[in-house]
Amino acid sequence: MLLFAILAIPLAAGAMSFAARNRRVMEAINLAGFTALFLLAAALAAQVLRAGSVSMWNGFLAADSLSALVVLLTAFVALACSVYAVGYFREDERNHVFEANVRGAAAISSLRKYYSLTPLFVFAMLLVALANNLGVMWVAIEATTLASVFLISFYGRATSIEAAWKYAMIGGVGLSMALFGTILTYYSAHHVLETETLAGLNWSVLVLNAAQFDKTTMKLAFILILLGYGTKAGIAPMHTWKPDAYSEAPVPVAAMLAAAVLNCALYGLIRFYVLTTRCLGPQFASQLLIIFGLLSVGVAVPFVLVQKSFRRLLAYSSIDHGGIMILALAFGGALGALGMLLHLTFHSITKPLLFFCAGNVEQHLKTDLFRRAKGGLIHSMPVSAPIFLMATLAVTGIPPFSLFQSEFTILRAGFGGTLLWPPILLIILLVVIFIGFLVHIAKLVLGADPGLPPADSCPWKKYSLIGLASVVVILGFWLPGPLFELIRNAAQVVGGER
Amino acid sequence: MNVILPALAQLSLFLIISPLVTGVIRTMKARFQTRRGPSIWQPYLDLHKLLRKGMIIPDTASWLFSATPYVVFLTAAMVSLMIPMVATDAPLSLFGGVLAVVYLLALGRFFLALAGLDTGTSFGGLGSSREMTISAIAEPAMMVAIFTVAIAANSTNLSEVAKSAVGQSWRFLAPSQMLAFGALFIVLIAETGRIPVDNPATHLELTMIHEAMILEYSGPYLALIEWGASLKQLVLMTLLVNTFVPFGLSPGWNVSGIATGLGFYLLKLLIICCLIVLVETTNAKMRLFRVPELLAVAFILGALALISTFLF
Amino acid sequence: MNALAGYFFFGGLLSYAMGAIASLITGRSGRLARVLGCGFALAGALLETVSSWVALFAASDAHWEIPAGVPFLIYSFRLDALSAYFNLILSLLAVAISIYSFGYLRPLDEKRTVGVLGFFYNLSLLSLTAVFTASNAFFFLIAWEVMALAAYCLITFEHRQETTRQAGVLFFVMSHAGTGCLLIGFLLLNSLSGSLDFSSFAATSSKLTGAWQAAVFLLFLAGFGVKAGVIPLHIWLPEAHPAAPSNISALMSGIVIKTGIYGLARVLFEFLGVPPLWAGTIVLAVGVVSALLGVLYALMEHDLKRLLAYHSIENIGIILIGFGASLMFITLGHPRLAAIALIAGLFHTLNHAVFKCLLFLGAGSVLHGTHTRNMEKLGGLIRRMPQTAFFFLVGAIAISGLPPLNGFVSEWLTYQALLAGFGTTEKLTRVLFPVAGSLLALTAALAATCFVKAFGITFLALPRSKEADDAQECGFSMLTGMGLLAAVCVALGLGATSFLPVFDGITEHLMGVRMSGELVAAGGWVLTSGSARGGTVSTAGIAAMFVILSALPALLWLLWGRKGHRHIEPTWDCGLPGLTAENEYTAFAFSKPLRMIFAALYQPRREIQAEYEVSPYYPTAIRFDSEIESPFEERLYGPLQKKILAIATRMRGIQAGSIHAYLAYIFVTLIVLLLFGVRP
Amino acid sequence: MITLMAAFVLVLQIAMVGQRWLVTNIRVFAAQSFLLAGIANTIAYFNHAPHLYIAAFLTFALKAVVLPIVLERLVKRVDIGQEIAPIVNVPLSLLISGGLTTVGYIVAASFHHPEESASPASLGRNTLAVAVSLFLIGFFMMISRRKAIMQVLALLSLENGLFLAAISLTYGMPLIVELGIFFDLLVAVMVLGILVYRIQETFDSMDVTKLSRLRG
Repeated sequence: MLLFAILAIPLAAGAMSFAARNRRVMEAINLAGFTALFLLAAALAAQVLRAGSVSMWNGFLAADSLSALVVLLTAFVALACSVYAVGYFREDERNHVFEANVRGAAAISSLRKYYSLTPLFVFAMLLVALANNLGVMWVAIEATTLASVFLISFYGRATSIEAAWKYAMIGGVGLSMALFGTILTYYSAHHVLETETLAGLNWSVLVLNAAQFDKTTMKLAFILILLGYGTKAGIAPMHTWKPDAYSEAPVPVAAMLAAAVLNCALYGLIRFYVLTTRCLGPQFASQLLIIFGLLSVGVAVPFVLVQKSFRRLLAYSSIDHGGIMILALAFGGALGALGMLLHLTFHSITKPLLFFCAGNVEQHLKTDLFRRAKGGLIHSMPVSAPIFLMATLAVTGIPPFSLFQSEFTILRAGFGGTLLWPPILLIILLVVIFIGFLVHIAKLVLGADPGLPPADSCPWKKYSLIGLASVVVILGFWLPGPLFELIRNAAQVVGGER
Repeated sequence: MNVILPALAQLSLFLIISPLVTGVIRTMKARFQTRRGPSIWQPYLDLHKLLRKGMIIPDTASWLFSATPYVVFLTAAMVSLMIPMVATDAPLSLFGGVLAVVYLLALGRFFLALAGLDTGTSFGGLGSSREMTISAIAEPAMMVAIFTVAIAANSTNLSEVAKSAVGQSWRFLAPSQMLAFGALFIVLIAETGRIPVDNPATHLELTMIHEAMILEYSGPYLALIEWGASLKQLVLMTLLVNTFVPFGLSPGWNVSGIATGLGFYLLKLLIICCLIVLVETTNAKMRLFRVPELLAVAFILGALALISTFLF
Repeated sequence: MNALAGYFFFGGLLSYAMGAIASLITGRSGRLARVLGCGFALAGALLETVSSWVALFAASDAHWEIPAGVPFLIYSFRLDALSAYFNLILSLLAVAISIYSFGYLRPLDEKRTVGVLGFFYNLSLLSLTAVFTASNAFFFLIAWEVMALAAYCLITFEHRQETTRQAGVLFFVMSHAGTGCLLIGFLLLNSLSGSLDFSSFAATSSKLTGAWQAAVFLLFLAGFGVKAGVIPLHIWLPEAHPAAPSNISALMSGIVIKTGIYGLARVLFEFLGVPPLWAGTIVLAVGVVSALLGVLYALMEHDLKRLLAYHSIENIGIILIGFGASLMFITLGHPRLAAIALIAGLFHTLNHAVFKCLLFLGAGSVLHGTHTRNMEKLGGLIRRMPQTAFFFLVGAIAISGLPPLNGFVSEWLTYQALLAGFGTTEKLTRVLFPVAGSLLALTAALAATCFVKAFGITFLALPRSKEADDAQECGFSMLTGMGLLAAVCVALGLGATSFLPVFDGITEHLMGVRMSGELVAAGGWVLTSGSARGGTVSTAGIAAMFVILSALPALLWLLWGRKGHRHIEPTWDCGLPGLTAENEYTAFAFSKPLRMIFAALYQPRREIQAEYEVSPYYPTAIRFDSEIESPFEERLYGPLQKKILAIATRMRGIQAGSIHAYLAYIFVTLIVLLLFGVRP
Repeated sequence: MITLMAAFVLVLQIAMVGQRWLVTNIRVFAAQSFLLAGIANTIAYFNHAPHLYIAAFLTFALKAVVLPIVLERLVKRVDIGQEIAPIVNVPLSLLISGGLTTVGYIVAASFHHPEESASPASLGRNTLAVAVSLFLIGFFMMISRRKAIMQVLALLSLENGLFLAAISLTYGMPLIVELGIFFDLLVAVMVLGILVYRIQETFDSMDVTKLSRLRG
């Protein structure tokens, strides 16, 4: 029932705001919907902590602690974004952005597009986490792409259409690879299960007999899945759509792409990873993952060092974090899995903050290019600018912020393994990435007063920022016990112990 | 009690002999240059005259200007109690060995240089700049030489050094000792501001070093500084003679020992003076920027001395 | 005993924390924020002083473990002798700086930023304490980075100047690179010992051998070396320390760079097992090079604070000479000598902390009074700011290693250790010790030269600018802060012998010997080099002799000087009337001889432009400027940075905007992996 | 017979690579989809897999009828029947698709099983090879063609490959999944269609190589 409610709420919210006629109503609907959703997600997490796992419709929907975690994070991000979005789009409307771009279109229609598509988008993501059936999960992930294409082309600029096209095309190809992988998995299970019913693709069923699956097929399947869901997660070299999409989409959407969709894609990957390790042992998967992980972190480096737009900078940061999580998966072991999920959690809480700051700055400067900005934002933006710097440090893994803890855990797992060079290389790359970020953002935030008019007036934008920032700071010193419990259980799922 | 008497004795000896040495050197130099030159007692007369006169304090100077003469004089006097002169055990050897000697002299120099700057005249600045530079360059050479000695005696305590030297009188013929002696002699020349490094007799601005710093001094202050300078010179010479050729150092403070010790001591001083005069008269003053080369030579000698202790 | 130390320790931490929060909250009213920030810091510092003093002489280590609300993190503090010693240094300085800051920050009252400053000041004190007392690698790293973060924010406090921002970024970048090394090092140790606890590292140190030992040694040397500012990892230091507000510069130069020294002491002597001989040699060499180059570059500076910053590099070098010698002695099996060398290094750490802090505070007062750091614009301050001048002079004498102040004592111990080192081996390596000693002597002499310049040009003679002319003596609290440190300089100098027992705990823990008994002779009057025969010195005695001997000039007065009286007259200056500031020797001129002597190092470039109407011999205006090369920036880091950026720019071609290319990447990857997947 | 039809499908795919007329390409695609539906039917008939009939019908309805019509109307709408110059010229692309086919066979060759004789694998092996080649060639077409709409078409033919793989290996996926996939496909085509239209009206061209403003 809970599961159903979780899925139903966003759908309803979407439909309602599609029907709604004025902005305030839509805002209200979204806020209410996502607040309710977050509460339900928390309830689900609690229930999963108690009962171990929840399922309905004889296992069509099922939530173990891993899915519960992903649902919780998705709901959290969605909530944060919906709060921020209110202020963000009002600002846009004040600047007459919509009229400028979409010819003849009124602001309200653009807003309706956002407020009705976002819930669908969220719905799809939740379905990813809750679908027990790998096929359905694929369908859901494909749905996230479809729901978000128009959110990316939201502003209707030439560039945003370009971004949307690349997103759709690359995403489409990637997902068809994922589908191929799914088919092969089904096939390799087929001989074992001898069933043609839905259960043949139910993860909970598959994971039990993964050991007898056909090895070669499973190899191919995992390769295809890795490439497929890797594309969705933006793992190099399938990452190319990310900077474009992130820099063109409206900030709340970009934040959701970076913080929530990434989780869903990795979630899909994890499910198959577990099957693969059960079938082939950890060796095969981890050698692939190490390559792709290091590649992703490495590919981010030059673009972080030499970058002209801070929106794109953020995109590369999330490519780099995707890589880190992939590496964590590769390092394996209980510690690696735990590190990965900690990183997943902390990342999807910290990243939106960074995006919101970037959004405020962009709306303030009317550009996202470094060379157009004169620096010294701290004078005109006494709230956003310092938090921007703080979020940058947080996201580059500087203590006391929480991402350092997860990265440290991951590195410990890495040094626990047989190969020492990947973690060492990872450390070096991370240092360089930090340098790039610090140089760019410090130049933006600090400096003499360029004499811009004061910003940071809009309470929605301001307080969503402050609230999220305080969450980030608190996480650095205190991770709530139940949440850690949930993460630990989820890590056992990843580690294949549950 | 057994410290105070020797201390007084040695201090007074130093105070009395030091101007004499200056006088002797001047006179000898004159003779070498076939001039008659002043009498060897001239320095005493100078001091007497200066002490009697009143003095003029530049209005640009601060209290440092007045403090410096005391510091210079006192450091020199104190150092003179730390090195064996006529007897192997110096009265205050416990208060500081050769390192203390070097650093106390450095303290005096530090204040002198400050005083040079204090008056605000360009000569003062010029003098202190050059003085500090040259002494800085001289430092490593001096240290290497001293280390050679200290290592041979494995102690930095000068009395110990002297004792061990007395123990084996002919050690100064060892190559390491010879080299070290050479190094220290060059340093002595540089530190006491003698030709070819500096010319104590000149007030020709371009070549002045030590004199330039004290241009503004007059009367008793000047006397203190001059006396301090000659004390320092004597101290360094004593260091040289007593650590390398410790002949006649009396083992303890008894009258007979002191007498013979003093005799030997004066003899050795005379020889050193001759050496210095020889150098001064046979060389011309160097350009300032040639001096480092000379001191580099000294450093090399010292380093060789070290390595030779390793070889032989 | 430990409980007592604990109360004071956590009381101090709490006070720091409250100071941070309080000054952040009350940021709106500058005055309140300033008073609260400095007040809490002062209180905390006092508490910490007591606790570390108690812990220094405690029978057993005080050890507390507080579970943190974060996975794998335990706030585990261990107040063993070494930690307590460094914490003592920290809190000592913190007391002085906090008092000083009351007055120094007053001009900021109108601005709201003072609250931010107070926050980060207290935060850095907090993190520094944590760094010195953490006994768990994870916690240590967090404290380490928080400290760097706070330091960054403090350095960039006056971020309106471009140079300040760059300095801050440079600092943070270098520091983070260093942290990377530490991270690798600690994780290597962790994978060897299976735990992140320091005690387990120490326990398994014997297992650390061969390549691993070498790797760990080099990683930590680099990682901590960056923070300590050893050459060639020093480039951030002369930029960052002057950029910060002066009280912060004092903190940075006084104690923040000492965290590197602490780390080295911890790792080299506790976790590294028996180091190879080359390790000690490297440390010794690094020390000598840092000391010499540090002072040589200091000599060329005319910016008072930059000059002081370079001297920090020099003194770190002197400290490392002691450490290096100590390491070599351990390898050669002479624990007593090792202990002496270590004591020399640690004692110099304290001494440098004190007098460098004093000097920076003095520079701060000068800046406060004249609003310039350029020595060429200063002068004559000894009349306008007499107390400041006196305190600065004390600091200058101390840092020049002149008796009877504290700098002399630690340098003397270093010499003794080096001399004794000659006897420890028959190999040619033994020549290293005296050579190092002589270079140390050169360093010390050059340092004296440099401070003759620094003090003489800044404080003596005539003011060279209007700012200097109408300078004002600074307020009571600032003078108190400086006076306190000056007093400590004197006390540590004269009372060195009675301070030595402090090191017993440390040397016993690291080398298993207690040295204070052997280092002190003649009823506590005399400091020896381990044996009374080896060499002795008595700063107290020297001071006493000064007093006694001053009877001598008095005597002369009685004999001669009564008739003579003193007149104050215009300066004679070889008869040239009307001495003006233009006649004065400048800082630039003062260092000219050395610039020419070491031209090979400095590569001085000069250009002279003379404008004249009649003939070149009657110029109407002359423009002269000269600069020296900074080799590490120009030869090493600059090209490196250019190279990296060039490569990065070239690699950006990956993302050229063509969707076909993007699809092709995926396609190729797919084919390759498929073939890789089906290979038999 | 299935193998034969599969071979035809492959031939059609390669024909698509060779074909440069947009409208013809769409028709070829329709024919290909029609054949696929046929294959699905036969498999359903021989192996008594009733749910495959539905899949077959959907394929026919969607891919062979609806989508071609939609696409053709789109083409009419933005009237670009004219030549499209591929990035890789035709002979070379044919060569490459030949190579890709061999890759397909190599991949399929790895699917050995003890129950070699059993029907699914035996028809699996060959058709799987075709499926993989379809997939790869479709992918390659996306890379080699300039026109947005051709990329869409390529994507669809690539999906065809997947469908073939699914039915030949496992008699298709479970029904719900199958339905979901088709639904997604439909939506995808709609979305892409709209995007193509937007591209056309924003850039006054279908040439996606013009879409290269976002760099770095």
